Amino acid sequence: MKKNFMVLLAIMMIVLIPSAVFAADEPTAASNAVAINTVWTLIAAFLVFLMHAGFTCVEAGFTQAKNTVNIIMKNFMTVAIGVIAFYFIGFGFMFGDDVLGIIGNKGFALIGTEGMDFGIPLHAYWFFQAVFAATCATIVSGAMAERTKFAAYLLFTVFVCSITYPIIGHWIWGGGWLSKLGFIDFAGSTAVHAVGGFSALVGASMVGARIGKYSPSGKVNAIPGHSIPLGAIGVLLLWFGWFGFNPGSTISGTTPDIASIAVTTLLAGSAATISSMLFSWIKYKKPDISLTLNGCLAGLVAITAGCSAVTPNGAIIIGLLAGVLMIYAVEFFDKVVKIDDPVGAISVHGICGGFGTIMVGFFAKDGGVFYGGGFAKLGIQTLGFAASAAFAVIMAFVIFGVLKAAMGLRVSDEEQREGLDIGEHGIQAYTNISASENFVELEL
Amino acid sequence: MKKNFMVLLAIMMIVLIPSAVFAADEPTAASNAVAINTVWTLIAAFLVFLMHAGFTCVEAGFTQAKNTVNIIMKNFMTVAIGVIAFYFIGFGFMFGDDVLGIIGNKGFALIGTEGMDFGIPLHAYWFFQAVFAATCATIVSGAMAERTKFAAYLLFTVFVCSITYPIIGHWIWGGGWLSKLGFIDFAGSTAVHAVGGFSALVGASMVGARIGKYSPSGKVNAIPGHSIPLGAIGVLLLWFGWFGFNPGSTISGTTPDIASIAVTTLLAGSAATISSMLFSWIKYKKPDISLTLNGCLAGLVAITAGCSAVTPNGAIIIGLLAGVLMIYAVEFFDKVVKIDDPVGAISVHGICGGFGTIMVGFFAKDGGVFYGGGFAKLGIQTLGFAASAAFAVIMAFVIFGVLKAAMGLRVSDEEQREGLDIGEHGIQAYTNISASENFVELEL
Amino acid sequence: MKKNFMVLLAIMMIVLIPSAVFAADEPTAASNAVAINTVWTLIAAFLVFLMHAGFTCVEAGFTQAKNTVNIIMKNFMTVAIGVIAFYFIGFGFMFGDDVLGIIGNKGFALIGTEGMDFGIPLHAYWFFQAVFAATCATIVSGAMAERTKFAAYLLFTVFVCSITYPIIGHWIWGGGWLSKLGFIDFAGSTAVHAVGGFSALVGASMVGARIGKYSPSGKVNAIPGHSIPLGAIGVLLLWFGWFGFNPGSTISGTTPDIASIAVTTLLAGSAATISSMLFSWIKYKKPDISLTLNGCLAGLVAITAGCSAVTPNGAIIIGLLAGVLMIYAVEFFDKVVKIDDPVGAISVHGICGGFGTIMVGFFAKDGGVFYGGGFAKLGIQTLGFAASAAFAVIMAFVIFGVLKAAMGLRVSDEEQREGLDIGEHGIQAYTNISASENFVELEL
Amino acid sequence: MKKLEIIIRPEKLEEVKELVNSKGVFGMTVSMVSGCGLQKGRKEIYRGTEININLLPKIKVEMVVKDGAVEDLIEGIVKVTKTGQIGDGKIFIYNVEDAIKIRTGERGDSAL
Amino acid sequence: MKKLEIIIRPEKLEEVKELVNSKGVFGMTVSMVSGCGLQKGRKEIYRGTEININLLPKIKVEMVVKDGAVEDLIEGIVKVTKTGQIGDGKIFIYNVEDAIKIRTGERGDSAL
Amino acid sequence: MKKLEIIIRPEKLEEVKELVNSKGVFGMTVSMVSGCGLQKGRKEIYRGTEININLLPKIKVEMVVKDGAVEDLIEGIVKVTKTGQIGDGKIFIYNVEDAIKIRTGERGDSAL
Ligand SMILES: Nc1ncnc2c1ncn2[C@@H]1O[C@H](COP(=O)(O)OP(=O)(O)O)[C@@H](O)[C@H]1O
Ligand SMILES: Nc1ncnc2c1ncn2[C@@H]1O[C@H](COP(=O)(O)OP(=O)(O)O)[C@@H](O)[C@H]1O
Ligand SMILES: Nc1ncnc2c1ncn2[C@@H]1O[C@H](COP(=O)(O)OP(=O)(O)O)[C@@H](O)[C@H]1O
Repeated sequence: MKKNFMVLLAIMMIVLIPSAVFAADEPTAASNAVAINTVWTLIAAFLVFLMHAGFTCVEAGFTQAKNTVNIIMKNFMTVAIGVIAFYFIGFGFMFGDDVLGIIGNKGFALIGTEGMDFGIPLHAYWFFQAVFAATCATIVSGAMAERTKFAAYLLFTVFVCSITYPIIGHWIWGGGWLSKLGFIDFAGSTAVHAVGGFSALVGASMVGARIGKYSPSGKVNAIPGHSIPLGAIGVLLLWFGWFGFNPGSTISGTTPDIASIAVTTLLAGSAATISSMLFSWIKYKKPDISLTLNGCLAGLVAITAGCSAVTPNGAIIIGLLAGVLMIYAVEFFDKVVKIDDPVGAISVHGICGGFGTIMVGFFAKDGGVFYGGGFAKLGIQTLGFAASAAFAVIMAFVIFGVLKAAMGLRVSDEEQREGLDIGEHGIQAYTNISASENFVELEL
Repeated sequence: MKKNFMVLLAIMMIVLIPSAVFAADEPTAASNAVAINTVWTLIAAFLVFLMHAGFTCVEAGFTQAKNTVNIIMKNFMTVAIGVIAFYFIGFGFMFGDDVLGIIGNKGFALIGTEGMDFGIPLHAYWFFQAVFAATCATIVSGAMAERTKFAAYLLFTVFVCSITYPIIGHWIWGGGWLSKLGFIDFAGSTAVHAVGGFSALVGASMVGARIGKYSPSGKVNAIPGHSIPLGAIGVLLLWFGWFGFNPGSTISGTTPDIASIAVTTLLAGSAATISSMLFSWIKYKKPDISLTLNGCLAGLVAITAGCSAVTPNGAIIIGLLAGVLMIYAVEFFDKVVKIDDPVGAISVHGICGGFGTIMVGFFAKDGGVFYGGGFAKLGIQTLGFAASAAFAVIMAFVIFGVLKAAMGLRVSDEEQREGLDIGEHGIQAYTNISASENFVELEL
Repeated sequence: MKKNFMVLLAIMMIVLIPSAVFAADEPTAASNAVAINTVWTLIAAFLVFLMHAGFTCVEAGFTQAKNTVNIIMKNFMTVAIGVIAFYFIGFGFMFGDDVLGIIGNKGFALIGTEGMDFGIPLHAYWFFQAVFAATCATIVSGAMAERTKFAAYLLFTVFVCSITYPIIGHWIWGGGWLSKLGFIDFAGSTAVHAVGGFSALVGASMVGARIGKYSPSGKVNAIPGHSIPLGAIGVLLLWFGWFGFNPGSTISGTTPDIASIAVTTLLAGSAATISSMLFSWIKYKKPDISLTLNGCLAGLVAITAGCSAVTPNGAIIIGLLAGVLMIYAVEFFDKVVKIDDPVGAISVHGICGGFGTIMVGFFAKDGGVFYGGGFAKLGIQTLGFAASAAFAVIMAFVIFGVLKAAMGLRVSDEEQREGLDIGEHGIQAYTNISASENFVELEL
Repeated sequence: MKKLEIIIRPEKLEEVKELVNSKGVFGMTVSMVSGCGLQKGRKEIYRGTEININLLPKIKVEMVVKDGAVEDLIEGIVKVTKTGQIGDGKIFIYNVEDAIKIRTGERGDSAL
Repeated sequence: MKKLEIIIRPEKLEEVKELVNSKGVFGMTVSMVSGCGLQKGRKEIYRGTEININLLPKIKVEMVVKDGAVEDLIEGIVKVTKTGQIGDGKIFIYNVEDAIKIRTGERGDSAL
Repeated sequence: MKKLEIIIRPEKLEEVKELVNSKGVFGMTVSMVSGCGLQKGRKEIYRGTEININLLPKIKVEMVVKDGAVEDLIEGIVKVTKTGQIGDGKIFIYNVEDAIKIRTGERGDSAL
């Protein structure tokens, strides 16, 4: 990502040559450097792509068996739709020439991209950005799981990947007003996670809670996910993918930053895993696996903004705090505001995304409060997060509002009880018996 | 892959130095370029390796629980046997010195490889080719699932990886007659997928349909797979692996082609996912997850031949068409010719592999019909596909014919009803209860 | 890994420049070489990280459903705890300046690392080592599965990743006495696998067998794992990760060794898969999937020591032997010494780790018995393995002994019968029904 | 002693449990079953081919109670499980000759 | 009213369903069970150790029918489920004291 | 003929099987059920929210035997399945009007 001008300048200083000079004839040190950066960026992007498998597993594992086909379809279609929407529309808004600090204006369907220079071949840069874009939308699917109409969700995805995410992305990484202010969101605690999480907040509250989540008496009920192994595989795949998400956001393999970013990412995830496990153990008497898995993600989300700006020790502290904060956030949404979020997406991505962004103001080696940098950076970080979250909320409100009016967001109660797999897709996720000449299908 | 002479020449022009010059002393730009190419090729090969996990999940998910151990064993053994067969025999036939345009003659067990130059260390090249080879055989296991003898399948795998695939591979990538004609099959829509798919066609028809698939009255019955989540994880792993399969087939990380190939691969997969979902929605009233997952693979198979030759828009169109074509093909084989293919391998790999190969004749930026290149390329593409498919069909016919005569291809009806897991491996895939001092095994 | 001085010297000769010279200004051939090595090492480390997903799946799949949450938590926490323990303590012991050939003395929490030079940025080197460290501890969790207290296991992990593994690692790779002797353990058949496996041996015997494993009459009972697909996915992920584990241990992408190591790793795994399948087929009448999957791992463990020192043919032979040896070892521990090891970790990692280490003495192209090198190397290999295993056994004995006295290692019989998921974590891995307004939880 | 065998919609189980508790009946045994009756299932399409799903998921609740408790329970259960749509289920009543409480060896009504 | 409790091989369920439909009986409840009898299961080997699997998967079909329908049904069921190999299964017949159709509250024969 | 319906703890199944074999009874049908009784389940916490798990896993064993075999079996079963803790389970006894062995068509006692 272009991140901000400074990073961009740095990259350009390193590269010093137009990316077109890609080993046309004999390899040179310069062409090799471009090749290294390209290879690195692509491989990182492949890992980010695999995060979609991670999201799919997490969301399927943490919801009920009767809605598994539906949640898988949502995640799977998000990749496909997100990429195509970003190709035709999103990329241009995000990385086209800046208009008033707010939006980009070219590069739609990769047309008119001559003169765009990202230090690596345009297609490599585009590829990385495209797989990134879809992760933002997919966050929403988890929070709205088990009761949202499939068609409504798909349309929402089109808008997020075409408009919401690209505009905020432009502000932060595309040369827009936040990047000019020096806002630091290295790999997207705000741009991806908080935007996804706050969109999810709006979506989950507009679609309403699942039947049975809140008893008429106000009692809060738990609705356990159907497969912890699926959820755990998902978290491990996400963590793996995060090593593409964060270190890959350098768009450069020739900077030693890739190593220190990998280290902060690993440490923050580990620290958050430990703190959420211990905290759930103390608070609920037993170490809770579902909160521990969420805790890991919380730490990863939180370090994403500052992964290149903080020290390893800073990463550990941010991780430790995020793991605990997430548990409070889950309780808060579940029991106080009563917004039903089956997988904890709002807390993990929205709250910890914001938290991580603001923590950069404290922990940035360069300019953070704890390093004697005063409060300027902290202010900018807070502003950047607040503005992005607000915009995401407004956009989600408008998009879901229109969809609700036009087609409704919520499936019928009967469909919800029977499961969205039957209702929306006419098939179940698991088939237990099937034997004999005349095929037997038992609905057990 | 060597692909064809032109690509080979291009690589050699870039490298310009024997691969032995691999940073013996101080690194030079030339030695670094070789290192970059090697690193890229190996990592791509690792991703291709992971496709075997993808195939395993897809085929297990889309078949019945009682045959899960068997299908996993088939996929798993295919890797092991495929690699060893390719080591001792296949590689030599594929990449040894050309004999009459038809077959290679050396490099068996990596002996006599002095003088072979692939621009990167021989072992890196070999490794990439070896993991590729096994993917071809594994396609067959899906189409013949749930009724084929384990031993017969294993022997077939030995032959495919030693003979069928290497010979066709020689024609296309090893300097054989098709590569001399200028046939374009960049990463193997024909060499891997169509060869696998058409072998599967022969295998599935020779082994006969599963009991219960076709009622005596001619009614076609559906036999749903036992786990959609497993199938979906498999498709996502395959897509991930495809980013090694296609961009890695450059055998070079110093060419900007790796980026554009990644882009066409991503776009074609996405477009096909969307078109198959929409088409199944229209045709069957609900978006069908199993066809959508297959649709994604159909798009990926189709773009594999032309991934480096077409534009992003071309990739989208090829993907859109492949997604729809695959659904018609599945219906055709299922209901018209009545060849029982539990996972849709024939349609996805065979039909869409051929389709993608031929589409290069239309969409190749350089020489395609739609780019004013006339029909020459189209003719060569069609010929190349037809010849390869025909050879695969003949070979499969001979190998399966001999195996059928010698040992039989099909398990007994009783074993099929009970499940191949018990019959062939004496164990079930899932065990539900197990408790108590005296171990309890309930067969539920 | 530094491996031994010779490798270190070689790397330094190649690099010839302090790693700080990382493209500060314009890229040079030297800075590009460092970048290539860094990119390679990081990506390899990411693959090693994914092995934790592999271990999780294997161990969960091969144990009972009622203990699935527990085994997942153990594996997952091992990553987090292992990384943090290695950060604060382990790395310093392993790679700090050598003290008497036995232990390192600095680098704790990455403090005092100026002057340490590993040819690539310190953080990249550290990251690779940290994800490695956790794999050693995770081996133990499998062997002690289904009856060990969660808290006791976690504490053990802290010690292994802080003390046992780093000290042995120092001997072998950190400049300690074994590395001075010329002991070859390229990627850790001994340092990681045998250490893990022999610690597991002690742990499994101290915690005792699972209820029902051995009848009072002495009969040995089988307790099948609950999900073969999970186990198989795990093995494929592990194999994939091994391509980071072995070739990545070069810490260099500019050496052609990465290719030949990938080849030996692939061939040994394949050969062992085949030999264990065939041997189980002969011995037990049917090809056993669980032994075949273990067989693959056995071959990979065995080649890990010599992956860079043996020929492809040597790798095949080592793999073939390991696949068979493992089956005998499993029977030996299961039926003769009666140590209950649910996943076969002792045989796979302990026995085949030792076997592979010693085989280097026979098969090393340079100095092996079969290459006319006499018995010196063989002696050193045997000594190195024996000393490391002995130290691991002693440490495990002490640590588990203290833990047993202080808090007990084993859960109550009642908890074991009901399952550790309920007992330790208060939740089950799979939830089948959940429907209706008033949430329904059926314990089926 | 009588056994009530109650076939209900899965989502009604919780209400039955509450009702039964409120009536002072403590023991019951629950299982997952599939059933068909007037409710004839539905058609699904898998990869373009129709499947008739004619067995739908139901819950079977078995409860052995004293003779005198039967009528009151039936009334209560019908009340909470009735939706008026086909597929609501059935209650079947059987005679139980004897019951043994394994823990104590008690028999007859006192075993319940 | 009588209850037929029919234990069959899993692969025979579809045929039983068809038969029963053709006889004008509409309601039935099906569950997955495991059974043993003369059919003694099989030995398996897991990692070199023998396991006796002596419970094999069966399907239990429960059908409450009018007294008059019993004999005809039994005859039909035996015909479609018999293979002559051990493991074919059993039919047990119980008396049902009453039946209630939850949807309507009807009782007795008219509840079926 | 009588049917014994035996609800036990899952871990006791193996012992029941052995006992029953030793008594010369060969046929039985086993299913997984959930039950509650005096044993009231437990509380779990999922993501900070309490869940009442009040149905615990049990095994149901059904055995149709000759009238004369009943008492002896009951005694044996109680002996092997009793732990004295609540949750041990129950045995219910029903009358069976007839039995048919599908394989042979035999009826009555000789069908068992
Ligand atoms: N005669 C019967 N014998 C056994 N079970 C029956 C019988 N009739 C109905 N059932 C069970 O009751 C359930 C509901 O019956 P159904 O006829 O669909 O609804 P309703 O009783 O409301 O008309 C069925 O799914 C089946 O499990
Ligand atoms: N006495 C019995 N009580 C309950 N179930 C029985 C009894 N005898 C047999 N069964 C059930 O019938 C099934 C078939 O019985 P089996 O004796 O194996 O075959 P067959 O009746 O053909 O000789 C068993 O698996 C079991 O589920
Ligand atoms: N009245 C009953 N009707 C049906 N099943 C019952 C009844 N009472 C108990 N059960 C079954 O027996 C099991 C054990 O009963 P419980 O009361 O918990 O233990 P105990 O009988 O040892 O006091 C229950 O879980 C339930 O499945």
